[in-house]
Amino acid sequence: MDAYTDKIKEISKKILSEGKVDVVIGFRKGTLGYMSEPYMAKSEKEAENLVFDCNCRMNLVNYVTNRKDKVGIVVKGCDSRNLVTHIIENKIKREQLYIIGVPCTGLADKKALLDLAEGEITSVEDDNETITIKGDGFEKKVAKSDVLQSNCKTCIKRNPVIFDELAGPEVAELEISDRFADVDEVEKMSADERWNFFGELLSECTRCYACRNACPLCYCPTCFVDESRPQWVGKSDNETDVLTYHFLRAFHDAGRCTDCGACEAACPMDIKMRYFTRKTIKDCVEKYGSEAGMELDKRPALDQYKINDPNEFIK
Amino acid sequence: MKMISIKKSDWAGAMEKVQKSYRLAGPVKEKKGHTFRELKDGETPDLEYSETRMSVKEVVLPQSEVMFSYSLDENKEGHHILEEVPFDETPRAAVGIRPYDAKAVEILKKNFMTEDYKDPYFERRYENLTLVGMAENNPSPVNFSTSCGTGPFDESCLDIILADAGDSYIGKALTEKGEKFAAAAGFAEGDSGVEAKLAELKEQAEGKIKSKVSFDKIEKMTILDLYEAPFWEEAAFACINCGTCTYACPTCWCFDIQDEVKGKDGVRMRNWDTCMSEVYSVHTTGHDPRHEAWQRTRNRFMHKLKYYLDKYEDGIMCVGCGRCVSQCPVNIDIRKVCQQMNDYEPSK
Amino acid sequence: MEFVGLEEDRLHFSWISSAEAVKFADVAKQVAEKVKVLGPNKKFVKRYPTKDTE
Amino acid sequence: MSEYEPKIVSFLCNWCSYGAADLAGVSRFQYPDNFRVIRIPCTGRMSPKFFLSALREGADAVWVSG
Repeated sequence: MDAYTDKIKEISKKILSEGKVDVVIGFRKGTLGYMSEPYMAKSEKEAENLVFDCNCRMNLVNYVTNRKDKVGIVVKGCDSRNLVTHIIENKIKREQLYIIGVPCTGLADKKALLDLAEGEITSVEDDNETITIKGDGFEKKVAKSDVLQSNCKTCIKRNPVIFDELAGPEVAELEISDRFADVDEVEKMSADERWNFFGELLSECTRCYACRNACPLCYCPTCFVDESRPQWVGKSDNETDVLTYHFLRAFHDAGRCTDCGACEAACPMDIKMRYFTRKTIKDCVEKYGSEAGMELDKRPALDQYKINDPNEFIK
Repeated sequence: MKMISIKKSDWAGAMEKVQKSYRLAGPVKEKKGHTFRELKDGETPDLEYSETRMSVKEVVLPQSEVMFSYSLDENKEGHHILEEVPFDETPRAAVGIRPYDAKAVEILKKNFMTEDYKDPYFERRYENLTLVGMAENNPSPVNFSTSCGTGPFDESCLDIILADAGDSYIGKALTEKGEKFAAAAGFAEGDSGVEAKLAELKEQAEGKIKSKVSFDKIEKMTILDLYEAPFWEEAAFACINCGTCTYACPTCWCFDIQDEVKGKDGVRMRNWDTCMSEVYSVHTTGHDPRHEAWQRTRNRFMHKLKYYLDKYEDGIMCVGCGRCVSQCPVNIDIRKVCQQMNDYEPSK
Repeated sequence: MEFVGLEEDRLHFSWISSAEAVKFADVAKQVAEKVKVLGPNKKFVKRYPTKDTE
Repeated sequence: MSEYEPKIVSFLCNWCSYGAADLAGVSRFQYPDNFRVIRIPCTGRMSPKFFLSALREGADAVWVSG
């Protein structure tokens, strides 16, 4: 990972000094050993702060929406697909971007790291195979595959789909046998079981909207939950309101979600709201053969009509 | 002051006893760790916990609280009259609340119970509440309560303080309310050794707290200097403006009043609000003084660390529990921001 | 919506031209029949904190 | 309680099903009276918020017809 960091610094300094970009959006070291903070470097000196490691859980595409300047941006495979979606949806122009692609071997799950730690974590090191958690009086090595974020375990595109420069050699893509095992599991339940399952899943939601705000797809000027004329949904902790929010967010992200996992990583209550978005991904893959953000000239699945689209739900 | 000592094996029994006259709220172990919530009859507050994710301000300021109800249906009795919502007067106790969280309740009180106006909804909950604190022997690494005028063993805002002393809980009843609760629970009286043991534990616990904040210089700066300081945009860049910090914060007191109406019947309720949200500050004209995301982040820190400090002259609006630090999805750290503010030297 | 556990027949979609009055009446009958079998919607209804619903 | 009569909110396209409903009425075709019709300018106006809203407010079912 240090190699990535060095390369990112090098590229950033180069493009900043050449005036190819005004800013570079990347990550810097956080104040906690297991966190990295999104960061915008405006000068070569600031570019020295950039890092990349398995703690870079946010999706930086979230920070380029509607920017008017020239931006350098560090993206993983999934993030690069969101960039594609952003470009298709006119949220940023390709010419404005200098994309530093990171061939990604996955992110470490925050919760898993904390569970392993025997006290304060001071640093988490990652050499793409092993993760070393160092802390106050302990040091632990674990296989990276054991602490991966769950979305990284079923990642279909670890290498960026668009980039101007890579921060390292491309990595082998994963071979996934059972990509939607979790969704299948839920689909096997009866309707009532599913209803209870999701009720339970969301029972702790405090409606802080971290999942929405961490999501690069959620860029509506005013989210429907904030609209007041008409008011679609109440603002209390009422369970129907909570469900409404999560359902509708899933609808809005259908066909566009790249399963980057930023929503779950952001949730302070560890709610697995990716069940919803993953169901929409599964449907788009199975019914329309479409993955979000793979090609610049392909509109999202629900944004196009084909004469042979399955429509068995219509009478 | 009455000393208390109760064997851990007697704890459940005492809680069962006290539930005859009190409704309890306390930490309960759930799937993903401990939650501080209202307990059902027969549930025992589990004091063997380290922290609860969400703050415990819920005991005095629920996330959603109905203020009154009304009906516009002329066929109903009392239509067009605002009707109070019944309130259960049974005394309540927050058992196992951390001392610094209790301090946060005191901070909330500054806002809701001023000399001129006492918020009735807050007041009735507050007056009715006994705070039975559980001192923290092993503060989390992000805890910096000792530099916020409180600490893991702070007695100042509690009615009872308890501490874990191996096979028993020791402590003391600090107020009349506390003594009543202790009597209702039948806590055994502790011997003279309790005081010394408490002091010893306190010293140990406070020694474990490594992180701290200082705000001595913030006090002397002018609001405008700080407001216009150049570091805000950078400090707030990462902020995604979710409400995690404000909801997790035990001292964030903002609320939003909403009507919920079905047909001709409705209620007016208040819900937690978050200054991180775009709709928080938008005017009816459509103008939003804090339109940019970083401005909203600045506002939160300015409120906690400067406006409050100036207005009440009683420290910062933060008890150092560290919840926002550990839960922020992008790792914005109030300790770092406070440091930045304190170190700032306005160029004149 | 089916995935989250709402009954499938709570949502209906159809395609009817403005000339197909007969189809409209037919589909309307089918829809009403199916929903009658389901019974009232209890899952996804907001319970307001108003007095009557408490 | 007499026989259960569901409330079904139907979103009908102005140009298609709304016309069909109108024609069905003019032609005196019998169809159930459980429907509360909302005319939308085109089925493209339909948004998931609409049917979520309808269900939340107590509709027993939603029928979208283009």
